[in-house]
Amino acid sequence: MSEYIGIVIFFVLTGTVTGAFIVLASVLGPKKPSAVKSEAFECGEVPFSLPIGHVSVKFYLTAILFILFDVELVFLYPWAVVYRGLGPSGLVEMVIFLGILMAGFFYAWDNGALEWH
Amino acid sequence: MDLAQTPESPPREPETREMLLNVGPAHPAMHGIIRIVTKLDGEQVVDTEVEIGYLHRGFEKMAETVDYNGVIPYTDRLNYVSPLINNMGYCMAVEKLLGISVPERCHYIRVIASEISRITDHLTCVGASAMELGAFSVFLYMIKAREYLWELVEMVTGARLTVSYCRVGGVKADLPGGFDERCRKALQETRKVLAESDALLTHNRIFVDRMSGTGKISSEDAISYGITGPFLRATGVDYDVRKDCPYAVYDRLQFDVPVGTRGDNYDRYLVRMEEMEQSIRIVEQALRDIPPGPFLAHETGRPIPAAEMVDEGKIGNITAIVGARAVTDPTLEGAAKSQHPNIEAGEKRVFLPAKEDTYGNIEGLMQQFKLVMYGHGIRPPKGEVYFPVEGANGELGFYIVSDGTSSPYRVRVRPPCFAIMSALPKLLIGDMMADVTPTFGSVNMIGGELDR
Amino acid sequence: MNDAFLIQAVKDRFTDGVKTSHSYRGDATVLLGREFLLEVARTLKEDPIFQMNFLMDLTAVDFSTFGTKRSPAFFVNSGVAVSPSPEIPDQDPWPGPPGPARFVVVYHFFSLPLKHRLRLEVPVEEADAEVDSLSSLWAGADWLEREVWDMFGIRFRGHQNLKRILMYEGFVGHPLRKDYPVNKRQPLIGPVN
Amino acid sequence: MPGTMAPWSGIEMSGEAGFLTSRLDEAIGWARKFSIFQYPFVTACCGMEYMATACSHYDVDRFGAGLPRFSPRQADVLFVVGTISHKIAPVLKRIYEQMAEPKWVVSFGVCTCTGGFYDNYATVMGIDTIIPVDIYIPGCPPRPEYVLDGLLKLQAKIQTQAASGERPAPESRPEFER
Repeated sequence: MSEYIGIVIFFVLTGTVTGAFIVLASVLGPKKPSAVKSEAFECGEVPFSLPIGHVSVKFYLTAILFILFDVELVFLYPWAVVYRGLGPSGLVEMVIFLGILMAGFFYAWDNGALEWH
Repeated sequence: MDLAQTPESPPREPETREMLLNVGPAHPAMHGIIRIVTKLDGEQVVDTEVEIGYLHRGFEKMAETVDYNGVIPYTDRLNYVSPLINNMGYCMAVEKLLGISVPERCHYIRVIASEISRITDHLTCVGASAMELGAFSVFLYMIKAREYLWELVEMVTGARLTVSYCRVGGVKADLPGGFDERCRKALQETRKVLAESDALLTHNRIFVDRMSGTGKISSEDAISYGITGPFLRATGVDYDVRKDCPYAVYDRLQFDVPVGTRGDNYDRYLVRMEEMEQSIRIVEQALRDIPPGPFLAHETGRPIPAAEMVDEGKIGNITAIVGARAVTDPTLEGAAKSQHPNIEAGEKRVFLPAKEDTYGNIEGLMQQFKLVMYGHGIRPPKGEVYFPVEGANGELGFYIVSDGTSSPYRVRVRPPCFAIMSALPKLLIGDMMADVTPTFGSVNMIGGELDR
Repeated sequence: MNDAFLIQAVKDRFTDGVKTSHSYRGDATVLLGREFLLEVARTLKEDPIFQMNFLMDLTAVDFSTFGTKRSPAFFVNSGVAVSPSPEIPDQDPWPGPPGPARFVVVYHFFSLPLKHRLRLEVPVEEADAEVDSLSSLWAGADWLEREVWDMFGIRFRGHQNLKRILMYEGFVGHPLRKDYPVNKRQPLIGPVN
Repeated sequence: MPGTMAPWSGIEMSGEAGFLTSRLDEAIGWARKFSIFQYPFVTACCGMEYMATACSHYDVDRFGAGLPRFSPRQADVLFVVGTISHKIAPVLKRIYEQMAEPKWVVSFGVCTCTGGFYDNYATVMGIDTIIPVDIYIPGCPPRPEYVLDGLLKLQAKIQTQAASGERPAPESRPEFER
């Protein structure tokens, strides 16, 4: 239990500091809500239309690719921590793991998923 | 519901609506108040409509209410980043209307002032568009360089930005003492800053990727839109008013005109950086060839302070002031009679006399009265004239119609960045939303000159 | 090609179209009838003699109060009339404002290959202030014509979207006309001060 | 009253200043004063002088106001820089209304204070006809030193203001009473 004390203190500290800022800001800051103030800021003009409804599929594609490869990187961190203990077999497994994912990346790249047009 | 059995209607095309977006007057990433209504398909700009006029201050209407020298403060708020070029353009147009020409040294002073002003314009333009692409440090360096040049301009004209230094028929005052070596030192510093910025930007992966290939325009389109200046030269056409219709002493100075090839943002950036180098070269040549400054004319009569002479004259004590020569406070503007032969066109009905004459003798006083009183002033003959000058964004033309009275009848400014802005839809369509910022940065739109 | 040849070349082509011409202070100027404008502009652009590939500037001048404005040279309180200093004499005087028409639309052309400039002046009556649009020949004319419409109220036939460019939509009147007072304000918001 | 200096003198006022400012108000005023996020609403030539003030030579960052925020949501002070024409006036008013409380307005340059020498059909003669203004910086354009002086006066005004944002009544000036 004792080795987790560091993380607990860290979370407690961040929680109190951010909480303090939010509370102080909402308590001390004067509030004068108005109709215009709640509208979207579009360079000082009345916005034509709020972007509800369908959004171009290209955004979705890019977002999914990002999540995919971001999660892949997350697996590297724990591996890097215990890397010494795993010996050569750990390295081979990780290379295979990365190889499979890189194949997917090259397939996407080759298909032009990263290009915008 | 059985998923395998799809409804008979064909699979619906994923219907995406274009989004109308205001890249509006107060846009976080653009220095300049115009409103671009863009129709976006995702990130792609499909169609744009540009709306200007947010800084229309009625220059041409105000120019009709003041006299000829009164228009000069309005002209240096046209392209307020290079004010001296507007001053010179307007004054040369009126001088062409009057048919007078200024002495040699005054031409050199005007060339030096215009080129220093052109460097400050390019510094501000490249610095601000680099800042909008994230290169904040280049902006700080370039504004630091601009401060050196503004100190120089302040030393000559007295103001940093709204200088009103030129007069019809000459300039307000001669170059101050010690201007040469301070000017060389300032240009040396500017060269250092240009080298630094060049190292920071020219081969910077991000900067090159965002600038090259965006905002392209072909030279035929550019000519058809009437675009001139660095914008046109970046497309490969080497039209420069200083070379093709030389004025002042530009034909005696050696400088070359940088020309790009592809006509995109990166070429415009390179053309502007090279033009700054050429302007420094011009200023150094002009400093070398400028004719000598004020000479001490041989003055007769014992000097007495002008105020004392006036008082004596008022009480009729003529014997005290006969054969005397009025001397005025040297800090009085227009004093130093020795400067005048160099900076004025010698036409009595156009240029104010030296203060020693104004307070010293009746001819000077009458000349001052005839020029300063309301309704008198400079009265050029009836006529119309067009005089083009190479502004920082292109050909800056002044078309003046005079009806013989002391205030101009019509002053029309041909704004160089007006033509570039009319081509903006052609530059933006097809690019991505993120390319609007570098394209608009390299257009170098100046509100005062665009909307007048 | 200097001004005299330029004017002569234009005259040969359009003998009836050209009313008068002069080269005051070296600016070659041709006064043209309204109906010949599009034709002359097209030849100026395409004809190898002129090759005017730049439409540099397009503006208008309101000559309604030309020469009538008496500059006040007397002093109101003392009533002493001091005649203003005489005009600076002029060797080759200007042949006067173009025609009795109130407006004149002024075009400035420039040829890059041949390095010469020409100014076309087209007088336009106030009753039907309308001229052919050159936006089909030069793309730059589009915005320049919108500004002349905004400031002077001269319409351009054949222009795609002729609407105000400098002033806002709700503005009534054309500010650069001589009869529009300088500080007659029509604010969108805020008091009329 | 002892110890009270005019708010625009730039010298902090002590606690018992004639209107109720508690220790907390003073502390908040002090905190707000040195962390001004400014929204530069730049239109015309004063913008060049604003650039010079914000950059390294005359560095406005020494007074804590160095961070321009180009969105009204994150800004405290609206710097109106340059001529305001009738066409842009509604945009300025809308941006002012969209700014979060507590907010201040600085009118930078004579065109915003009174309209300058553009007294014609196109210019708003002074932006205080459309939005309330706290500090007027005259000059065409004002030299960077004037701008910094204006900023100091604004900081003095922020210091003496209560945390809730409402301002002390303007002190009476009998000589200006009509």
